[in-house]
Amino acid sequence: MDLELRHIGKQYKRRTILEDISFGVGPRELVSVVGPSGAGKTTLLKIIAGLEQPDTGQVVFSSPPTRENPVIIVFQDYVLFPSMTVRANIGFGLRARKMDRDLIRKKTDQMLEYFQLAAQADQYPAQLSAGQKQRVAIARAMVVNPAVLLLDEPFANLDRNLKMETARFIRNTQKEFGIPTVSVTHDLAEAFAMSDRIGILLNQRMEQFDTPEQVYFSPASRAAAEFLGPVNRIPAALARQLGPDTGAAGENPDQELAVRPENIKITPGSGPGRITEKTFAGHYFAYTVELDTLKLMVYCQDGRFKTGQTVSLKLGPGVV
Amino acid sequence: MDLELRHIGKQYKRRTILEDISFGVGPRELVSVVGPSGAGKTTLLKIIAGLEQPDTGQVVFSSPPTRENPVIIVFQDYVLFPSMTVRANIGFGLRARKMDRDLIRKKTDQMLEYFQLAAQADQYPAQLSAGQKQRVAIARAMVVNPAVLLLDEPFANLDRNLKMETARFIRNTQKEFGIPTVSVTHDLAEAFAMSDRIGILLNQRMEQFDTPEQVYFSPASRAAAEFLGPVNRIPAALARQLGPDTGAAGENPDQELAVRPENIKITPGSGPGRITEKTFAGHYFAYTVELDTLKLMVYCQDGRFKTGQTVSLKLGPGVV
Amino acid sequence: PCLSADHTPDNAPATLPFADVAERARGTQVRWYMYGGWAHVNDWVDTYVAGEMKKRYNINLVRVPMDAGVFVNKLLNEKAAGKAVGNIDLLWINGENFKNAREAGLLFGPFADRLPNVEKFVDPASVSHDFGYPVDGYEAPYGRAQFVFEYDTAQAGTPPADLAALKAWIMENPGRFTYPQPPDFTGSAFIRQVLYAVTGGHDQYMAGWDPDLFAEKSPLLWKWLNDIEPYLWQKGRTYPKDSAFLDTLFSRGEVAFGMSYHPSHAQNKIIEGSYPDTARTFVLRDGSIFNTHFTAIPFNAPNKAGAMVLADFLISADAQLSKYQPDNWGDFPALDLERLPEKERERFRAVDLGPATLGSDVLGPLAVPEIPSAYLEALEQGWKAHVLDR
Amino acid sequence: MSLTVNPGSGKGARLLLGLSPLLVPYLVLFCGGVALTVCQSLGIATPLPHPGGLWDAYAGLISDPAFFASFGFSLWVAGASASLSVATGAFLAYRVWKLPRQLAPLSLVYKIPLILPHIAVAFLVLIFWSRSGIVASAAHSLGLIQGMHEFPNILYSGWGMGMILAYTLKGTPFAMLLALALLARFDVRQIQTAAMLGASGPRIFFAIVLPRLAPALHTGFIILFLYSFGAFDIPYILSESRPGMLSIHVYNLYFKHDLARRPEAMAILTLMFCFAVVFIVAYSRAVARLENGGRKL
Amino acid sequence: MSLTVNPGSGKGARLLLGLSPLLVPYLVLFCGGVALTVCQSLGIATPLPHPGGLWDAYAGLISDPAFFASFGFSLWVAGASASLSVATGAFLAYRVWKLPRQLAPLSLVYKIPLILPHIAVAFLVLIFWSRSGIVASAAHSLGLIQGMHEFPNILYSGWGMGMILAYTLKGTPFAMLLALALLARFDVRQIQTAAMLGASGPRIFFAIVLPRLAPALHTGFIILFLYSFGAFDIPYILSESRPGMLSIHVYNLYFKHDLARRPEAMAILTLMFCFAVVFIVAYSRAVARLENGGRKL
Ligand SMILES: Nc1ncnc2c1ncn2[C@@H]1O[C@H](COP(=O)(O)OP(=O)(O)OP(=O)(O)O)[C@@H](O)[C@H]1O
Ligand SMILES: Nc1ncnc2c1ncn2[C@@H]1O[C@H](COP(=O)(O)OP(=O)(O)OP(=O)(O)O)[C@@H](O)[C@H]1O
Ligand SMILES: [Mg+2]
Ligand SMILES: [Mg+2]
Repeated sequence: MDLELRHIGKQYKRRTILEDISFGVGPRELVSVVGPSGAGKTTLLKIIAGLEQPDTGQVVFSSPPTRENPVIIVFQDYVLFPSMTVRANIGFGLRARKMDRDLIRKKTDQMLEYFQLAAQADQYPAQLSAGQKQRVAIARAMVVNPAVLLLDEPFANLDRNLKMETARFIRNTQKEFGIPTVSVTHDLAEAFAMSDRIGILLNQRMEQFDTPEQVYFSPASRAAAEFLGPVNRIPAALARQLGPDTGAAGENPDQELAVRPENIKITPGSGPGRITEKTFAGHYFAYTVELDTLKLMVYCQDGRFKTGQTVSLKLGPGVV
Repeated sequence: MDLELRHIGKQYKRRTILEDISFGVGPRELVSVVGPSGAGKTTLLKIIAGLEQPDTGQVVFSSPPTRENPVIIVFQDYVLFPSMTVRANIGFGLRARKMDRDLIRKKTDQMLEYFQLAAQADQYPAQLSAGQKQRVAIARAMVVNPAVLLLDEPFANLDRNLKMETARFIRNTQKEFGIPTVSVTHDLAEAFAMSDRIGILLNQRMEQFDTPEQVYFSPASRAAAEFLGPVNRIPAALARQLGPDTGAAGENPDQELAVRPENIKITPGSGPGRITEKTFAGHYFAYTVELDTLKLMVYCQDGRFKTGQTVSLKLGPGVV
Repeated sequence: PCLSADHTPDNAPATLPFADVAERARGTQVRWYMYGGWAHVNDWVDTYVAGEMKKRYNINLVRVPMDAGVFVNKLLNEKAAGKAVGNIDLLWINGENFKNAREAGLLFGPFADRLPNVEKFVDPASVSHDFGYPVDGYEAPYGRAQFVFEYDTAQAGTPPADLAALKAWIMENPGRFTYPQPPDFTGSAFIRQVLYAVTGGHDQYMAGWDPDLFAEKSPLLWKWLNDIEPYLWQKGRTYPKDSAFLDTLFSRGEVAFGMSYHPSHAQNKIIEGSYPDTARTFVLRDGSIFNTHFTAIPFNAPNKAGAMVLADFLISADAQLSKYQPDNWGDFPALDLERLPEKERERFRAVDLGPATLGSDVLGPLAVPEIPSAYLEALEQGWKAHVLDR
Repeated sequence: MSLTVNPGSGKGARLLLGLSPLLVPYLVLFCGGVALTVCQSLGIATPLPHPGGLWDAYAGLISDPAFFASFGFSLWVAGASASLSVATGAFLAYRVWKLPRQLAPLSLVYKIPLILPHIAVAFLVLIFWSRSGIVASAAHSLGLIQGMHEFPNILYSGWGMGMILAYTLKGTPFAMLLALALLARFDVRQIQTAAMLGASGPRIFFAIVLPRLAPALHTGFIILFLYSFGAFDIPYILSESRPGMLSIHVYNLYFKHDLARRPEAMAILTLMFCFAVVFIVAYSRAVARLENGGRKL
Repeated sequence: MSLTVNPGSGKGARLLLGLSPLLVPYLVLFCGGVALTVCQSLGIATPLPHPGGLWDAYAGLISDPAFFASFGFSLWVAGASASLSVATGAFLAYRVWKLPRQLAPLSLVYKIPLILPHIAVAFLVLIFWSRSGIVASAAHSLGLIQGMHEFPNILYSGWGMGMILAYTLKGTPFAMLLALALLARFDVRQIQTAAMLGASGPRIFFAIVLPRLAPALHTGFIILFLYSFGAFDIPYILSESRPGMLSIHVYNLYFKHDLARRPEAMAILTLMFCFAVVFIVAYSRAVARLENGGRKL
């Protein structure tokens, strides 16, 4: 099973949301779509699921989805059935398939176990925490072996550990059963870690659609680069000065180099930079370093530097 | 204004959710509460807001909240007023205060501008994307200058850039007007970056309540440490071997050292480690390195190493 | 004059000379509550009566259709509520409802004897009792009715001559006969009719309520009714709700016989077009019950003077004659024709009742009086217990 | 510093007090009415002085098997028509709700029957469905039946079919309106999700839509049941003599019989009223147990 | 490869077809009834051959100012009582919904008035609220008023207050039930949020609760309005003679025992029916415009 989007376009009240979106998702492939809030990611998933009609273009499946092999979307706000318990919610798809009772019981129990929901099995959705609801929604979708899986922010309300486990589960299942999967997320780290390809939805268009590393290190445009993380723009002249390791440092002296914060190295020294701000962000520190009139953002795992301290800077190998 | 929680306890149907939770939030202080999904974070916020009654303990305010200076909670699922437009939702609190019409208009326009919602001003909640809803909920709460601000996953559906801007806005407003703020989040990086103090809710209790760096580098317990990120457990003997930079390497040979993945440095070399897995995660790579029988997780900004390659390891300065 | 405040009942008309009463009534409005189920009667009231009242007394007549049982209850509630001035001026009433109203003190009077037309033309003996209950001047006679059966000459041959023949006919023709379910007025009259016939005549009951007599005689009635039940329309599982329903069944030909407490009913229906022209009426040899119907004034009538004038007009020779015309209504006069001047009497004689209505020459000899109302209640209750719920 | 006070205590009492200006005229009226009814059923304050004992009327009723037959029959008619109305109404409401936007104005049609008074519906049923009625005639002229007798005897089957039909016709649009009011805010994605998960049309209706409609349908059922149980407008036209509807019996006692029998009429009314109360309580309890607490929202 | 086919086209038609087995007996009945009424109003198919022209009955009505007076008065009574019922019902429903759990069984009380038939309510209003009624007597014995004249002449004010009171009493619990059905699934956090944002009780009610209840209340209003406009049970007891209710007028003309008597009655009925249709359409349109599309869900 694979699917292909061809020139999808969509408007709401004359405002264009999506324009000429085309991409394909192969079997066993997991594609993440990222983009700013309100970019139309949810709309795109709904179009793939057939819940919204595109104004132009079409969605083509290699074999049409059926009731037994459906396209399943996990909504951003879960859409659990409020009058059913957690167990009944998860088993719903199986009951609809008239599966044997014991088998249903077994399968739902497995899911409950896996998603750490066993204690909540008999609670109603209104009695769940947000993360629990999210897990129920994912479990309910995964249990029926969908033909195509569409995930809308599947990890937004999960803690780090659950997120990793859930991602792994989805990834394994999806690979094993050859389910083309489209996942929409704001969690770039997760997107990079789990996707085969990433699509960046910016300004109504699919700005770039490529492997994670390509997307990160060779962004198609400045906008795409900036969406993925802060970018320092350093004039070529200055860059030459800083960068012994710079690869293809600019031929054109007016050109600017775009450098990601983790590609600048701070070493203790007497200049030319001065640290003006330091923020702790878990497994790294974010330093703002003043360099003449320039303000550079630098991520560094070393926490020894202090605000006010003068430091030397070096450009690392990766330049955007 | 400040607030204090004293020995708060809460049960749902005999299942204990919260037990003996005590902490204080000073004026101008922002406290983040983190914890696994279903830990009771939302419940805790509801108790502070007075929407749930604790079974034991009490919430004490330095001056009781009034209608003019209320405790405001921004719910995880927004709870927008479905029959009002975005503009009306944001202006609701001001209209309730019988503020001058022009002033209301001006203030809501500011908020719409700030949260990039101007284009959606006349849409109804059902016509918004999730991130837009979230921003409306935050704007609606911030515009009334609350006495205490409680945020439940305020950034879950925002992209990186919006998240940073929103966090900055909340932080500035909160500091400027002296609003004690409690924020619940799954985004540890954001929690570390913006909070004055962090509380870790684990197993019904407040496992630790301290500054971000203390929490990250001196976790009160193994569970707390693991919750904040993966931890490599290295026997003291081995650690001594690896660690020229180890600080207080274990006196007791049986002791294990807990080392965070970013505190292990990989250098090209002939051993003793061998890379078995490599994942790209944006501004770093996650390597799994095999060392005898041990599997170590290493985060490293250098992407040059390949799976199968043998490398040397060094422990960095920070040891948990 | 109509009174606006509702706390001062105006009872003066009870004592004033009639001329003064008529003077007071001039230019007022009179609201007459009456059974509204007969279009031709409504028509007659709205055109002839209303017209004459306007012409003669400048009185505005407003006819309000309402079943007697309902307005009695309305008055009961008004009395309970202490409503001293109501909105009903005149009632069309008789029998059980009159008894109920009298016993509950709902009527104004006595006033009937003060009406000139009653004084002059009505035989007091003929209106001293209403279903065995003394009238005492609390109601004024208005018309007279007699129970008749209806049949269609085009369908059935000769109608049964007496009750025994009727029973035989019913059993030979299953599903072709039924009677309205008591306590419907007509259905109730039918079972009284049968009671007289199967228990040896009416005389024995005229002395008033006698429980022993009832206990002794009524089983004969129940037996008779139960005997025919399996042969009735719908196998006797159900009875027509009221006489209008029976009329419909008869007009559609579902049953062979209709019945009515108004001798001219069939003729009216023919004129109206709902009965075939071949419909005729007949009475059984065993006798045919007649009754008088009356008008009465409620205790809280706002315009008692107007009500008295209307009641007086209704029993006048002119009104009775007009009412007697089959095109208008065909209701039999409650006057004693003997007391009328010859000229007037002649006008009554000249009325052509139409082919479907029997003349007084046929009806008169067979007329039997109504039973006292205590029996009536007992019969209706007994019918439910012994026939319906058997 | 001051404590946040839990507002729980005394709240109920205060609320009730706040309600009182609206409730009092109400309660006065209804309690008054009920009191009057009960009194008269005991022979107190009747229009005519009552000779017998206090409980005469009740004793008479309870020893009368016909009373229980009527009671049972009224129950049957009310139960059957209310269930039918609610079921059909819910189903139609769902179908109407699913109609595409362009057809929405068409759905106004279903509101129109509401204006026909009960009695008119009763007449219509009579005119159309009796053996000599319009439907039978139509069937006859279409050659579907040979004669009147072949047409099913709907109105006089002894099962109150005519009344049930009339009440159902009148009750269905009512239940529909109720259900549509709830569906107005129903999230269509619930249905889309269920369909995606493989549920068939009927399963979606029973598992997803019905639970959503449940509160409206229970409410509708109670209203329709009590109405059909107590009203006499439709039975007046369509009831068969045997078994009779309780309401017709009361009507006859009240309007057509001797005033002396007022206590009997009032005793039946009182019993009907008690039954209504018991019914409401029992029904609500049953529903509450079924829905077990937490399902709210 | 195959395309996903958009299911839009022909869907409406298929749905309507699916509905037909349920709709047909319905439509036959109602359309039949309406057709009969219209025909008879034109003097066609009347039991009595009709001598005049087709439009006689209508011409007579339209030239009669009393008809318009009655029409207006009926509108007033129906509008006032329906509005009052809906407003009170919504308010009471909200208060009842807010009652704490322990008091919930108490809220059963409000369902009980539903069983009292309209006609009984009318009698009760008469008994209690006339100048010589129970309330006036009570006020007198409490010394609140000196004599009966001081008691407001509610029932005969010329404004139909008695009828409005009775209809409102009967309509309020109905509107309440409707509103409660919707509130059953209402998220209490909506109210908590509004309160946190500083909204007063009334503002919460008007800005948050009412919009939520709107579909039920509109539905309730339509039902109650049409009922009050067309019914004759309560006016039968409580109407004043001038101006009269239209329904009483029709009743006078036709109600008794036979459906079809007169073109005039049928013409009024036809006009009332047309009005009902126009009213429903206009009202629904107005509401739809007010709620402008997207607010659904
Ligand atoms: N029914 C509608 N009517 C009008 N505009 C709508 C409607 N639904 C969505 N929109 C608009 O379409 C745009 C895209 O919405 P969508 O939900 O697809 O965004 P998204 O990319 O999923 O955002 P988020 O990350 O915040 O969830 C938004 O600007 C939204 O306001
Ligand atoms: N009304 C209720 N009845 C029973 N249990 C409940 C109820 N509400 C919440 N719970 C349970 O209480 C626990 C804590 O819920 P809470 O919403 O506070 O979690 P949370 O920490 O906010 O989780 P998340 O991060 O997923 O939002 C959960 O296990 C949930 O199932
Ligand atoms: Mg979205
Ligand atoms: Mg939560």
